[in-house]
Amino acid sequence: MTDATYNSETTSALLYLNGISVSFDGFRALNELSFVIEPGEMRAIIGPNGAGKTTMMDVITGKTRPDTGDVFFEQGKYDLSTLDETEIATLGIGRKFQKPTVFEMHTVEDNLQLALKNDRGVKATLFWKSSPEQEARIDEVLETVRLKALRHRVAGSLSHGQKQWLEIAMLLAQDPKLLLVDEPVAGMTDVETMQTAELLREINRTKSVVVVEHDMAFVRELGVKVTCLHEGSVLAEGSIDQVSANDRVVEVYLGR
Amino acid sequence: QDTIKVGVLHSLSGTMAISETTLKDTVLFMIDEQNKKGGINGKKLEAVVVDPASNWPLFAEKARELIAKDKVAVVFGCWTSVSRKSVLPVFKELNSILFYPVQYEGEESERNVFYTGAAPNQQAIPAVDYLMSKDGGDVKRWVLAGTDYVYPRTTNKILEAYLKSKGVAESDIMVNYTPFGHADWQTIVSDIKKFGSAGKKTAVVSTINGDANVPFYKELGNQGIKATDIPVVAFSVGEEELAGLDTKPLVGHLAAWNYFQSVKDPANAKFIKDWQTYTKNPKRVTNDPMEATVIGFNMWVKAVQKVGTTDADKVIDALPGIEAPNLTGGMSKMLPNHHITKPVLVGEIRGDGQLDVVWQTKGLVPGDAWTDYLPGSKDLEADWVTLKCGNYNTVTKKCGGSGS
Amino acid sequence: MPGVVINMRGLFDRIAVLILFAVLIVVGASGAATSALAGPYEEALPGFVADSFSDTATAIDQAAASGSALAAPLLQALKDQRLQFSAAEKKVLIKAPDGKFIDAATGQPFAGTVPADLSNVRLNNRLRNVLDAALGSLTLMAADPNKRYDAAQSVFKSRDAATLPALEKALAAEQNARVKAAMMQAKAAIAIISADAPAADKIAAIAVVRDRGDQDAMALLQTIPANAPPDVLAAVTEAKANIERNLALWATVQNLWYGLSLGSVLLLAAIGLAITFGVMGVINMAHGEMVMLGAYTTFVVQEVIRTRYPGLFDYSLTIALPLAFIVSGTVGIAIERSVIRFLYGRPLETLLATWGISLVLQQAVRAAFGPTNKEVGNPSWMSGAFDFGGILITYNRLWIIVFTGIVFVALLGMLRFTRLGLEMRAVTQNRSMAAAVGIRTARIDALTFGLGSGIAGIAGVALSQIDNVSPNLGQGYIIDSFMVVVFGGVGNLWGTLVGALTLGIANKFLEPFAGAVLAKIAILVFIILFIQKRPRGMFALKGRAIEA
Amino acid sequence: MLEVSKIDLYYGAAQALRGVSLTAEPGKVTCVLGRNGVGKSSLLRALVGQRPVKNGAILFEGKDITKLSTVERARGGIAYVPQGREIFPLLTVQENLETGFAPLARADRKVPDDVFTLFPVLKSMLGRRGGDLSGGQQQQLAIGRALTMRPRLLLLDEPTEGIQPSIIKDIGRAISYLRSLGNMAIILVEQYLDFAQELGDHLVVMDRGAIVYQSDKVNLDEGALHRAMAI
Amino acid sequence: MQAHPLIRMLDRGSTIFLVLLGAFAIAIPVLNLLVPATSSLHVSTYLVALLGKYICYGLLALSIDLIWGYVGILSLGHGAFFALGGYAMGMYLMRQIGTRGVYADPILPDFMVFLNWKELPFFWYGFQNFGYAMFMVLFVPGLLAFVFGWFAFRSRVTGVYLSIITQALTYALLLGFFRNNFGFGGNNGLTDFKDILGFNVQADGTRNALLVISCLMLAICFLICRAIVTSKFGKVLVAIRDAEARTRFMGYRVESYKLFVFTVSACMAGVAGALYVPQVGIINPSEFAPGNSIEAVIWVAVGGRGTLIGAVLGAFVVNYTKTFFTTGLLAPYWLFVLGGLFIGTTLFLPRGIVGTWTHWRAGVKEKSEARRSAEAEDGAIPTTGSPSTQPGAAE
Ligand SMILES: Nc1ncnc2c1ncn2[C@@H]1O[C@H](COP(=O)(O)OP(=O)(O)OP(=O)(O)O)[C@@H](O)[C@H]1O
Ligand SMILES: Nc1ncnc2c1ncn2[C@@H]1O[C@H](COP(=O)(O)OP(=O)(O)OP(=O)(O)O)[C@@H](O)[C@H]1O
Ligand SMILES: NC(N)=O
Ligand SMILES: [Mg+2]
Ligand SMILES: [Mg+2]
Repeated sequence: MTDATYNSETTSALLYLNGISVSFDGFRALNELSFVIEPGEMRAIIGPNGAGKTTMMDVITGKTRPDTGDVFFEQGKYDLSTLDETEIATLGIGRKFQKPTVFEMHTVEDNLQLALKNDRGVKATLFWKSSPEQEARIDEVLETVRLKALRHRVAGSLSHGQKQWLEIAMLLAQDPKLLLVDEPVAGMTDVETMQTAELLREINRTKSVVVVEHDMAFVRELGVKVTCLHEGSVLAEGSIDQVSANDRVVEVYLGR
Repeated sequence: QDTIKVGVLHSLSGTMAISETTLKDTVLFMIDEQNKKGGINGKKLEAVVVDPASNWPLFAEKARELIAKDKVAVVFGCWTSVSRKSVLPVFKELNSILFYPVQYEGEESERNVFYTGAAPNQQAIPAVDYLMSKDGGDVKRWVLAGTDYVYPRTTNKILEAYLKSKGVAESDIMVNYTPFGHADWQTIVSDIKKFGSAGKKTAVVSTINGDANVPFYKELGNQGIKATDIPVVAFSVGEEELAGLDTKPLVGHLAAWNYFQSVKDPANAKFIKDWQTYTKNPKRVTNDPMEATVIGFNMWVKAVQKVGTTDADKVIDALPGIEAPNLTGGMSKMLPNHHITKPVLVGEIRGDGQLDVVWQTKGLVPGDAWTDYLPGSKDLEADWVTLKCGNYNTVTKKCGGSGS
Repeated sequence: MPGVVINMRGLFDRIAVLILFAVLIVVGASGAATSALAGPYEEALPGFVADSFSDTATAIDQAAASGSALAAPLLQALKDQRLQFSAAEKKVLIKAPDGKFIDAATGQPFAGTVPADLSNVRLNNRLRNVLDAALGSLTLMAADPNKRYDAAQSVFKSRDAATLPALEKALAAEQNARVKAAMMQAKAAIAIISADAPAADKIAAIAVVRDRGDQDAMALLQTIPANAPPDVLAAVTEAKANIERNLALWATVQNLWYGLSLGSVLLLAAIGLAITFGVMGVINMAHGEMVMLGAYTTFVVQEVIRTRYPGLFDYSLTIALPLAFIVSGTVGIAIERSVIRFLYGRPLETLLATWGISLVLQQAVRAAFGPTNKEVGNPSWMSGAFDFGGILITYNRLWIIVFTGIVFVALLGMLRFTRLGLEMRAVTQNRSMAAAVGIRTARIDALTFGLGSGIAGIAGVALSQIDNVSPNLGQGYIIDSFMVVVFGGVGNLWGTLVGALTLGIANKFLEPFAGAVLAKIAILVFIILFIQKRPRGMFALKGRAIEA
Repeated sequence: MLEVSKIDLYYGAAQALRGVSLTAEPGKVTCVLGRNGVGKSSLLRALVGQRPVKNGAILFEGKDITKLSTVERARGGIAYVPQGREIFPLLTVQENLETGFAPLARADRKVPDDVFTLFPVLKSMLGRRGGDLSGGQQQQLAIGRALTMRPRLLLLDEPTEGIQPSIIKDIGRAISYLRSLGNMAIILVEQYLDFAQELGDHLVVMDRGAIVYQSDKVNLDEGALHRAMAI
Repeated sequence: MQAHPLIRMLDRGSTIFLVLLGAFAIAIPVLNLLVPATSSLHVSTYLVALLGKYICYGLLALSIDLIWGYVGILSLGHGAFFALGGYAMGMYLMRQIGTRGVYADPILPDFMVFLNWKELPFFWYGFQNFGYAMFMVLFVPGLLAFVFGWFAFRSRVTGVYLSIITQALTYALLLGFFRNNFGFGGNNGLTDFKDILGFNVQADGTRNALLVISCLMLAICFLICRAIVTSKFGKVLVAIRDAEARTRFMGYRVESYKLFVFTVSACMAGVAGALYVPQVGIINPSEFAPGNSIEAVIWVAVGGRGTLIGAVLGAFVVNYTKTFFTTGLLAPYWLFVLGGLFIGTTLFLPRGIVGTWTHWRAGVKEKSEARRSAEAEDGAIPTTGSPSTQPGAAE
């Protein structure tokens, strides 16, 4: 599935996955997957369990090396498949994991402090001093995710959902160019789900977002282009209505 | 103060406990015997036992504790050379007395230390002489196998020089070192076998230490290297080590010491009996470092009796010239160099774990602190009586080593 | 030198000896001896009561030369240290294996009272050599082919020309191919060193020796002087090259074998740790002490057998194995129940606690058994060695390899295919969830730790056969065991297997030229570098599963 | 069948459950709803015994199980599908399912066919390590494992989290099916209101560690429910 | 909300610790040198030497706690850095002996003379210079740690794998230094020192000075550690300890962080070793023994991992126990005591002495706050306290 219209020199895409294949012990989790995210775009990714959505994020963030294919970032400036996690993160790609992962021994506040956009070098952190703007930013983020009351709680003692929120907050504090959000509303109430959609749309004003979700109401609420993955490649792409009308999508994913 | 305190500085735990615990028991036994005789100069002896735990800096700490805190009159202790080196500065600083009962590499004579174990000329060189003799098998080719540390290294250096002086070619000497506790001897034993099948009578001189011996001999036995083919003469294997072995396959291999339990002598028989009674173990064996401890202890007792005090300086000055019976029928004497005279015996391993004397020196051999076979030491002499120096240079006529 | 004495004997004498010896074999088996010839044999006997090595040497030669039928049993008794003498009564007695005494002078059971000062006629190595040579020529026609083989080998070594006639006669009568070959080689050896043998004979002999192809053959060829005839020298050169090639080949096989053997020891020592550390995640510093307990169990079993049931000695290991498993296993369970179980989820604390346990166990054993080595013997089936092509295979190593293999397969099977194995793995992967599906986690934890400890215990049984049994035994294996488990990849039994064998073989290939110390250092450096390449060991588990 | 009366649960000094009382009946589904961090999971942990309760009692089939260990409760017929799935990562799918045999007699040790009918993916992945499965697949495996135990009380903590819509429907059908068997009591913790309303015979809403609203499905007051949820 | 760095560094515990350490450093020399030996207040030179040794152990423990407690790097080979620092100092002290050695060779140390060495190996050059030797005390351990860490952390060797290769490292060094050919005196090591900077190493004054310097170094290193762990850098370290991968995804270059602290820690261990050698009078390869490194880790665990003060305290407690019980009647049984101490600590003081204390204090505070907030009726769960299931840091 090589697409002639794109190559690393001419693409205007923010993120360009080109013919990515990943297999584990012979099992193909991603199969010649290609797709494009334009600058400023928000994209929803859906697809059956095991379709390869998380693996795709792993590839983008450098956790998993693709067997074949390239991942270009920022109009082809960087080939992510040759960079490591830290370099990729430094380029401005932030991620929320499917299983919430926060720094359990740190307080909520410290989690955010670590996430704040700052110089991440050894020297900088050794001699770092907090500034009022940064304090304000932390307050703001905490406000957004409604964790203000838990500011000094140790993150390990949060409930599952609270950790989800904290992770979203960390992503916000990190202020990346591209956000990869894996199942943000899992375990949230309907009201919260809608609030999250609202939040993401808000973020999308300035940043690009890739969001993976199974909650169709949420995806619909986002109102963005939807890609449905299946068995490691794109099965359908388009508006939520188009995609959910697709027979194959209904068959393998939505069910009748 | 109505007792005389005696420090016992032997490891009771860690790797060296295996050898040193017996020496602690020996000192306690000697103290017990002495107290039965009424102590010394009317005072009872009291042991102060510490456990330096096979940890060399701990030896120094414990030595200091014994001397400074417990105010012992004398210390019996140490096995490895490094432990002795570690406590040396302490004994010098606090001016106390150490009796060191183990065969060692020599190259040392300190005012505060009395060496009752063998110097290389009291063990290694006579053993090699024996092997080169008709009775010893007319050995022409030599394997010097040892654990990789100072005592074997030095002993082997001396032996190499000695053998070469006797016309042995470089190619007829094989030197091999193994780490402490080496357990897999397959390759080395097979190499020895190979080296020994070059058509010349070959022998192994083993300075392999403690723990490594059992697997070494087991492998030797299993690979069928018999004493008649390639005899092994060991300097660190005695009755105590053999007690952990089935010696039947090893019959005829040799050890060179200054004492064997099997030596037929009334003094020895009595000693063994008393020792076994004391330890309540009729099978408890005796060995060479024990004998060295006994001799040292008796010499110290005599010296204290002679000067009537335990004052270190007086006792140190009194010791040279003191004689005490060894357990093989002779009378050992403390020499001005703080080493003693000893007979050298070569024994063959028997099926019952004892050793049979097959050869011995005519008289007693005086211990030589500085070997005659190494260039750095051949001009050195130790004499604490007239020269008052442990490293007098006979060429420059100065105390304080060779200079250069 | 024995050869000189025998040399001077007439041919007749020697044949007479052989005939008489043959008779002896037939008759002597029943214990009855033919009456002695008066003369040299009797004259030899006083030499044994002098308690002097040189007198004994002369006496041996005289006895061997005497032609008396009593000579062979006498010499055999001397060799077995059953020949005793009384200096006071000037008597030489043979102590029969059943403890009865035989008068050496008559060969008849000794009737009088046994003298009080009886002691063994002492030997030294020179005498043993003399004795071997004498006995060698006397046993070339023994009924037992192994004896004849040994006799031929001893002639090969002594290369004593005087044996030649006996050898030729024995050769003519020999049926057994192996013995025959050995005798041919012995004959060739004599021909090679003989000064007057014709060149053609020598060349033929060199060919025979070449085919023997071992170190001894090489040694023999070394003795041929450089001034030998050119065609002989050419044959020697060719033979030497041939043997060298052969030896080089076998040297590789030997290294492999040694490596395999060392590897299996490492594996055996590590395999219990692969359970307690690899599977359970307990940094088990007391693992070595579990091995030690197994070794001490073997010692105790052998002590009991030695004092009570000496006949069972060959079964001592078979008895010790289950007992060691139980002893170490029980101690393991006790440790798990009393300490480790409070530490799940805090793996690093287990380091602290098990280190403490290891100190306590070591000192407890030291207090109970004393600090010195304990003697653990090899049963007969684990002693000695046999030749396999150009290498020597010792039985104890062979059995340890076999045994290790069995333990490994059994353990693997148990973990893979039994319910207990499944529950063990489940519990160690997620203790609280295992409880939630109804697995009795406490029991499984105890059993798992007990199993790992028990296996360490049986490793101790095997290690007691090649190493010290002392309180320090465990310390010698703990570091290597951790290296093996980690190098292979924690949590993977196959990794432990391959890791142990790799390290064993690598070590043995390095040792011959680097020496034991540097080889060991090289292996450690290799492990450090290897872990850089594969940060989770050789058989690393991959994928998300491990991060979960 | 299950009667929970006035239980309190603490994490250290922090109280997570405050006097919670609840019942569950065979053939009925009790749905527990509530925002993040209100104590839903804590309630289930108390029921399976992973966390001790400070006050109150739990009666299961007439027996007081408050003091029993997790193992004993599991063996007594309580199965648990935890939030976060908690599958055994290094065991294969097959083996993960087999861990559920623990409470069963030897003769019953077979994975029920229902499991594969409900979750066909599992059948095709029997040899794969559980930890390698995708999130949703793991969720299915966790439910399958619980069903293998043939429980009489099934506790499900947000089982639809991370699951594709068609399988959520399947799970819904599965729960209905299990309910229809009539011998199993089910407690379902859920955030997904539609799903809960569809399945729950009895609905419970929690807030700050206490139950703030409960009602049978038949007399459910939607308004009150939403209000309770939105506090 | 952020306090001044200095205030963060010097919380109450740290201040108390430093004050005590200072008092100790003043009191001991005074009581040794100025109080007459007959007074019951007199501190014997034996005790001075002993305490000096403990301080060095305390510093070693501190260096281990920095990496183990805060980054989760369990080094089972830290004794190697300690020993290397010790050897560097030992080499200086050897060169100071000059012609006072038994062979009176002005250049060659005794062990070289009697093994027939003809000239000084190149790596011994310069060690007669104190400044150079002190540089090497930091440089050698630091360089080794840097090179080792550079490879290991880049290759992402973590957890037990890292622990075991550090053990392999120290074990390999042990074997190497054992070898006489290595040029460091083989098994006997370096000993029989005479002077340090012209002062007799055995003089009481020198001993006291060394004790004071050791205390000073401990204080300085303690402050460095505190500065590191209370900075944002320290928070990154803890983040790495708890979720290394996550930290990477956040853009932190984990290996640089680890490398930095690992090297700093190795240098501290080197300093500890360098101060230790003149006080005990010998350095030999047994300091590289893996068991020593494990034991040092155990001091930290006993005192309380991740508390810094605890590490120092643990070193004191364990070593004092050892000193106390290896003498007299109990000598054959002291291992039972020590083993029992280790087992008892894990069971009854699971966070170590200091850790358990602070946890208990926090618990008390949390409870009272919980009560207060419950009374205030907000129902919100109190703000301090840690999760009840500890994540398994560093594996
Ligand atoms: N390390 C691995 N080893 C083996 N199989 C793997 C591995 N990682 C992922 N897989 C398989 O790859 C497939 C894709 O997994 P992935 O997690 O990307 O799915 P997903 O689309 O995120 O699913 P979900 O919606 O359930 O989270 C799955 O079938 C999974 O089992
Ligand atoms: N291990 C723990 N230690 C301390 N506090 C905890 C722990 N687990 C949960 N809590 C706290 O207890 C409260 C209830 O948590 P619980 O997990 O029961 O919530 P929940 O209702 O299941 O939430 P969610 O919908 O997010 O899963 C929360 O405030 C949480 O922060
Ligand atoms: N002196 C010895 N044997 O180390
Ligand atoms: Mg996913
Ligand atoms: Mg929950």
